[in-house]
Amino acid sequence: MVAASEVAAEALKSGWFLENAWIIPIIPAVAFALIIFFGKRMPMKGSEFGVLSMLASLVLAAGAGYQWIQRVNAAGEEQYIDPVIRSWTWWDSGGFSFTIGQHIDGLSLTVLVVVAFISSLVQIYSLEYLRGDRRYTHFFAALTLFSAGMMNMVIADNMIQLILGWEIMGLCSFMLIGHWWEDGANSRAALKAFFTTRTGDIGLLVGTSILFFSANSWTQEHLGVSGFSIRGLSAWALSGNPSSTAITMGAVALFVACIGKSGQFPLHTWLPDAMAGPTPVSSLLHSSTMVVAGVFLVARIYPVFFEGMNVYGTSMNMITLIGGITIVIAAALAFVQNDIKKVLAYSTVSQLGYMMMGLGAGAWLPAVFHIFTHAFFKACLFLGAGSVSHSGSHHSFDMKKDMGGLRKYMPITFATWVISTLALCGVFPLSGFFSKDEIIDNVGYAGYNAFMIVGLVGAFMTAAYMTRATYLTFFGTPRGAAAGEHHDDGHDAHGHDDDHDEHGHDEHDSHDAHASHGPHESNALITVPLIILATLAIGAGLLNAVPFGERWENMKKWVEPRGVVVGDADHAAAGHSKYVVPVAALQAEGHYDSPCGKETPEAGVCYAPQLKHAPFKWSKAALSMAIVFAGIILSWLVSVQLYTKKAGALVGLTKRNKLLAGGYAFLVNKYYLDALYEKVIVHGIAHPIARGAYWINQNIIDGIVNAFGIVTRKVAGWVYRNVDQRVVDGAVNGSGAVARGTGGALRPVQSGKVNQYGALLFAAAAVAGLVLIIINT
Amino acid sequence: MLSSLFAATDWTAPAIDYHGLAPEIVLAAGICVVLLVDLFLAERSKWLLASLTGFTLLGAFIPVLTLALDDAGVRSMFDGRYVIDDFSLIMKGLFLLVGYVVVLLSTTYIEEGDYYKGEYWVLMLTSITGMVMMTSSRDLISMFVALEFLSIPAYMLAAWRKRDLKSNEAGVKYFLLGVFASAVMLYGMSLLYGVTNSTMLTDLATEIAGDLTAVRVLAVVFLVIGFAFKVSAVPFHTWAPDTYEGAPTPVTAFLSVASKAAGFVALVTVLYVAVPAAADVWQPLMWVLAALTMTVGNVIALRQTNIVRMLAYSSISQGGFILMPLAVAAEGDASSAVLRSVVTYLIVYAATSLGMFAIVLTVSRKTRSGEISSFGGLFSYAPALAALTTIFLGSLAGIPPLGGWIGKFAAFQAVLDSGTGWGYAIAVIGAVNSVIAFGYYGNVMREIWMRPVPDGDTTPIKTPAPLVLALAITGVATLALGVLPGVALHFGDLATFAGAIGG
Amino acid sequence: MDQLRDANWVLSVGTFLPLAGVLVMLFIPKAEEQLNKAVALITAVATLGVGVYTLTQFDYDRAGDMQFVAETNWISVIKSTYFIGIDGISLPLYFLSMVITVLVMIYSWNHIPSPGNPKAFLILMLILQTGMAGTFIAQDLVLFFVFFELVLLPMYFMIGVWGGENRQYASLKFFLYTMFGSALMLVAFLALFFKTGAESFAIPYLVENGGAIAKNTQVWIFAGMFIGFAVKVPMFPFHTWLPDAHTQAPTQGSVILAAILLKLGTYGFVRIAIPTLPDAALEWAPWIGLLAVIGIIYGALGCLAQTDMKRLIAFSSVAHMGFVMLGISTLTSFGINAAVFGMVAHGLITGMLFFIAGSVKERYHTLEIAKLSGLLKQIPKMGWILGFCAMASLGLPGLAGFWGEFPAILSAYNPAEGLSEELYRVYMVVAAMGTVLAAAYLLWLYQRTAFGEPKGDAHGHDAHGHTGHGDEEIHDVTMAEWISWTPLLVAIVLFGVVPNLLFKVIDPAVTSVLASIGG
Amino acid sequence: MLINQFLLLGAVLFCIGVYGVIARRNAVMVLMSIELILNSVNINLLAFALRNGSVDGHIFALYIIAVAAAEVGVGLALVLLVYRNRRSIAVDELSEMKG
Repeated sequence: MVAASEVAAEALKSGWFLENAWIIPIIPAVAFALIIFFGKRMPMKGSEFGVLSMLASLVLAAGAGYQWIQRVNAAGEEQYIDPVIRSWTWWDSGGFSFTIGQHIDGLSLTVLVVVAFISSLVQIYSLEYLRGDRRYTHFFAALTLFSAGMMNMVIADNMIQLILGWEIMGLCSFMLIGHWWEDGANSRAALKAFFTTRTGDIGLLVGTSILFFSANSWTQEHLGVSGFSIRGLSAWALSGNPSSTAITMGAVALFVACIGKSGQFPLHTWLPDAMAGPTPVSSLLHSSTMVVAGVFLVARIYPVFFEGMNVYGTSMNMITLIGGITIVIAAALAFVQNDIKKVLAYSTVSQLGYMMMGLGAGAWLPAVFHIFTHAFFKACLFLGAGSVSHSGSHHSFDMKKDMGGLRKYMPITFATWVISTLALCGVFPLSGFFSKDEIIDNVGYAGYNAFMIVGLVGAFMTAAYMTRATYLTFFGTPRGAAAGEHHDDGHDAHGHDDDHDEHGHDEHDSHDAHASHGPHESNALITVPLIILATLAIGAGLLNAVPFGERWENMKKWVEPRGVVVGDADHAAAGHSKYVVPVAALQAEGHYDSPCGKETPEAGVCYAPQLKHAPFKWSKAALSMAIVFAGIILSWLVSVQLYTKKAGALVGLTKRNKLLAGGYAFLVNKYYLDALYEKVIVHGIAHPIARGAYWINQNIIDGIVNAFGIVTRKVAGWVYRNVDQRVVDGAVNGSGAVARGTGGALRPVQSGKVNQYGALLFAAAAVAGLVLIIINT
Repeated sequence: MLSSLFAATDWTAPAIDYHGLAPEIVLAAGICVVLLVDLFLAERSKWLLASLTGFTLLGAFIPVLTLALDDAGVRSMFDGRYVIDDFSLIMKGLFLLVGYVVVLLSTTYIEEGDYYKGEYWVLMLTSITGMVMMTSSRDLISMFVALEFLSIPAYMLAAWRKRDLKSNEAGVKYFLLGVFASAVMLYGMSLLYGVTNSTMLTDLATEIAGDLTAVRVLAVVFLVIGFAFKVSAVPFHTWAPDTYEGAPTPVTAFLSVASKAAGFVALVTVLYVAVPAAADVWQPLMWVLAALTMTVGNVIALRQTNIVRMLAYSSISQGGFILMPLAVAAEGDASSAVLRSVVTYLIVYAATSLGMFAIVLTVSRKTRSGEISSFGGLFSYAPALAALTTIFLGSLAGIPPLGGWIGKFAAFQAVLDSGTGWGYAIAVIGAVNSVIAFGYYGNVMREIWMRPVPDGDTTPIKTPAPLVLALAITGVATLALGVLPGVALHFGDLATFAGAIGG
Repeated sequence: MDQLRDANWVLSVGTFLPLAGVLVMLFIPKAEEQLNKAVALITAVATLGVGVYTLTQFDYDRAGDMQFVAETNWISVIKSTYFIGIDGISLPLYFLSMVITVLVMIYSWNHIPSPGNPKAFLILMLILQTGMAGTFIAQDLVLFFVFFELVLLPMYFMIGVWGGENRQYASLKFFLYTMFGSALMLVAFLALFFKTGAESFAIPYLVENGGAIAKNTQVWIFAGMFIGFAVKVPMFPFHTWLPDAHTQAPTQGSVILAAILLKLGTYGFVRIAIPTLPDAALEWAPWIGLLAVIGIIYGALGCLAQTDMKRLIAFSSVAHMGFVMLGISTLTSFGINAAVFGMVAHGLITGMLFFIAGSVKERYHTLEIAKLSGLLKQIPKMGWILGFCAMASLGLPGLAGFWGEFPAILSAYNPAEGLSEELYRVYMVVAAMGTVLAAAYLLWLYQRTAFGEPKGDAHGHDAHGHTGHGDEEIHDVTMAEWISWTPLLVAIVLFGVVPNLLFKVIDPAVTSVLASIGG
Repeated sequence: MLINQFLLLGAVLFCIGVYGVIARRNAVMVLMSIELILNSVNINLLAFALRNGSVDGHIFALYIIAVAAAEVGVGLALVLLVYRNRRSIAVDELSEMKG
């Protein structure tokens, strides 16, 4: 395959960064080792290794990205852009050979850049946020290894390697979420996160096996690669060779893994608990890396899902369904959270729902693009929340107890937060708009109308709950720690807080200092990343600004694999991409037909299905904008009335002062409004639904997840006690007892009496004689 | 018919091969010498007798060697009634060596006892002489005589501690049952003589070959039972535990090894030379006896608390393993393998079992107790003895690479060689038994290694020289036979009967 | 299978060198503890040296063939010869046994369990080493049997004398179980011997002629071997000796037991049972597979039910060996490769876990999970090592455990010709669930022991039982522990990252082993 | 000639002897019962010898008689020993050891 890439290099522009992208995950891996072995002795306790490795891989990733763009621009308009694949034999067994290598294309580079970028920022941020933590070094080690795992998964050229990265991430998430494991709650959360994702991984193992054995012979024959190879699987899926059951089973199995990893319904319950980890961890895991792994997997071997789930074929499939449900459920849950991080967590889940729904509906590019944009503003939000708790609310995350009115104290945090929030809500022209709106748009365009509605509802709810969170945090009157009080119930409410103080910090007192002289802005190490991220949250969308016309759709050009027939098999096997089928020029609706996906190519192979693209219409955009703003405004008013307005205070005043009668009346009316808002809208509609959803979530779904564990343990106990110890082991010991018993039973024969001995002797002789006589004569 | 009597008047002396009879002659001479010397020996110098006996046995071993070395082939006397072939030579050698080891075991024991010393050695020698004769006897009469020759002194040895009730009891039981059994056997012999008109085994073989009438069957059964008693096969074993427990320990060793071996020699001789044609009669009998013997011996042994009694039962079940292959002795080409396995087993069993008795003697010198629990913590104060004990027990349990395993291996191999369903069945029974057996062997090991010393008395054991020598011989033999099983198997392979099936 | 006879002294020396050490030690008085230890250690290291030499001289291009073959008369009467050789399957296990012995020796330097007496302890260990190494190189059934049994007594005493409270029961159980199996195994061997014409006990010969035996006969013979090996593995339902033995055995005993002894069974399947009786293997495979997956789930459940750390690890062995047996039961070279890899990986990882368990016990005087907590705070290094091993054990990719586990599952997707694919796919799914349970019990263990606040009372309270330990402070990993652990840890990572190191050696051998059943 | 009568006599004697061994408590009586069996054997042998006209039977019988004498000697000695130690010769009291 090394040869392959060289041939490809003739056909397409390539470069050092592209050819050697495999180094990218190596760097953090090495850094991890360095931190483990030398970290403690380094001046910065090993964190420098982490940060530097992240920056280094960021540079490499950026370089590779740049060269990729060169490669694409140099190539023909509808030519298929070969990914830069290099692979080396890793191990071979029983006639199968397994490779390890790189599969670099637009998708992997996009995610790669994002991961490297976010990781770098998060690590820088952590320098301040975790300063003095007792396991500072371990933290950075885990963080670095985590990024290594993610990057390895992203560049993986085959499923095994992908699983490798996938599992390493799982492990690191365990270590990171449980970072403050002195508190049982945290370690339990870590356990739950790992265990839930691991449960999903059954699907990963099974699905990989199914696909491997179904595809291997075909891929070996046509492409000369194993049935694990991403490229091979993609081509095989679209070749019309696979049996529908096999590929469907495979796709479903793999998707189960994605559900677990990407916190989709019903396996999403681990994600909010995972907020027990330090905030940087939350922002890294839940903005750009771990949770998008599932989405990435679907996008990575999209043809398998495309065929297996029969995208475009029906009005609903498993992916869209799960995605859609997740959007609404999670959004509803976000309403009733008081922990700011949990709000963000649920919001993440809901956004992941968008991505999944998009993928399920064939909106591949918007989904991937949403990964891209979402990473920035969600990371920014998490870090913002962290900044608030770090400097504003004395390590509390409770919006109702310890926040409010913080905009005055921490303007930068506030500004970045608001920007990101708007981006998340999808307000034009912030980045969120270009991705999210596209998803909704394409979903509808592909004929999944029901899910488009879901998407819009989701947009509304998103806007609403984010506004609520924003209001509670930054507006209104300061409460609790935000007001400078240092009350303990504020801590007890937050498990890791205490341990954090006890074991975590050498600077324990300095934090008390924070609290004593009240909230203040965080220092540069925290704010700079915020600013950078906020900037990107504004601008990132322009990379694929569909509304501004064709030439703005760079992402589509660079990232989306082109669904064209490539070469014929043997050439393809040589990695030599030949542009065979003349593809009709783009129609207005951005959709030209090609054999890929719809029906199977006569000669040659496809690496990607031909996807539809919804033409942009301002009308639709306006509609969704309206919905979003409606959500924001409504939620704002409700929040004001709920959390700030103290109408009662004015009543007494008007009693004394007649001059203010009009105002009184107005206020009374307003008061009616309050009643209206509160009684009808809030308590009548929103809360019951939301609380109901939450109740179900906690008691049913989460209950099931936990109950499963408990039941298993119970069953285990029973089996062990009764089956193992009684039956199986009992049988063994029993046989021994029987032997002894017989011994005891036989001993009376040995009575010690000569006569009886003689009798026995002769009787035996006589019997033997008789029997034998009868037998023989 | 009187004429036939008178016809025997012109009598010519039969040619006697004195080289062939040398071992017996040496032994006889030794007996007389010991008797005479005993008369003139002062009480304090009786120890001479022990060494005298020992030298007699070794002396008798020399002609066995010379006979083995010169390749005159099979020597036969009295027109085939007394034969010296490989089988008999090997067994003679075994008996003499076993006798020597037993002498070693007895020396100190006898010295320290306050009973007659001279008689002990005489009886011992006499009994061994009987065994040595047994190996060559190929005639009902000579077999009977040899049997009594080896038994009657044994009765007296068993009761030798004459003021000890247990010893008396042991003697009486052994005597009464022994005589009873041989009487039954004699009845069988008489019937055999009746139907075949000869007492020569080879003649019997040819005569019996015909159809099996009831009387012939009965005759064969009784005949076999007489020897089954000697090898203490269940259900003719009842005397063994009591006698073994009651008799002086060296005597027990002697009985459980030498006289048992003699019983097997007789049994094998009869089955192979005299009544091979009646295989349909004795194969099933052997099968049942073997199965019963292994199993019953094992399960009862599990319950024993007295080490000697435990060993008695264990030796019973070991006898079962020796019987096992005889159950298929006449199946096709198995007979040679069977004979080989029997001889092999007897050799390794002799070495191991004697060693175990030597251990018991040594330890009981300190503990003055026959309880298994008295072995507690042996490892902590006498590691060497503990290690040896472990070796012997392991060998009895048949764990490679200790001697015992090759015996069991050969037995299994012989049984499976027949390839019959019966063969497989008994093999599985044997396999299971070999596991059960470890139940009590392991129990002793546990006492030795893992239990505390009962009375906390950890003074080291003083082992007298003869016992040390005995332990050394048996220990080395056990290990060597295990690591180089070829040796034992080779002897087993040599041991073939002149003119018998598979011979 | 043609054979390379050059340098045929290597294996014999490597196998019997320990006995030379034993001889020397016999003449060293018991009191000279240091001297005894030194001699034992030197012997072990020398043996390892021979092992390394073997590694260097091994012709890896012909890993499928028997190498260093030596053959001389042994028991000519029963046509059994002293016939030894080594190929790609034996080599890793053979070498592993040597490594483990050395490491255990080092560990024993200052960890002789009560009631002390290092002389006897180490002598037993050396004898054990001979038995283990011999089993892996024996090419003659009788020889194999002898070595196979040779390990019994030393282990019996190791458990029984130096073990925990309930040691006597455990040791006897271990012994009787194994002996029962091997007795039937012996019968099966002999039957095989005669059914192939009573010509030779040499495995290659039997492999050639075993296939000719009538199928029903094969099935019965296989049954005998199956019991013999399955007890050793141990497979459900023959496993109940294992938890007791492991729990009661001293650390060194557990390590050797887990790392090597269990492998004797699986090795027997691969080396003897399957190639000599191909038809029977096909008949039995589904049942073996069934028992294997039952074992996987069952062992995992057993783990979840445990309150004792060591016992939990012991039960995990049942589950892991289930994966190995599943791989074997597919009868494909792919599956058996996975199985052999799994043997090695399990040896390294579980051995390591037992080391840790032993050291924890030594520090806290208890292995009650409920009483342990916050290891990471009191002894962070050991805590992290425990975490590392737990991760490796639950089959984390990039660590050795994964390559035994995942390929085994994979191979179950399409078993050899003549085996029901549907059935095996069910097995595959069940086994995959097993991996989750594995994660469950191991992380649960880790969370409860390593995380949280240390429970001072557990240690203090328990210390009253052990007077003199009461006021000692808990120290982290010691030098001896580092020395004896590092190689294992390195190997776990190494084989995890570069699995081909092993697969390259194993693969050809497995292929040639399966030649007889055309697998 | 009428060999069957001899054989019958032998068989009867044999049975009586066996009965005696099993039933009698007195050691001496047991001993005598055994002698009966031996004598039944002798009768058999002589009868057969006469029928077959061979001399082996007679010789065998002579040997048996001689050995029997020896046995009786030993037997009585043992009985005497027991009597001296426990003032009784009831064999069923000899059950120190059992099980």
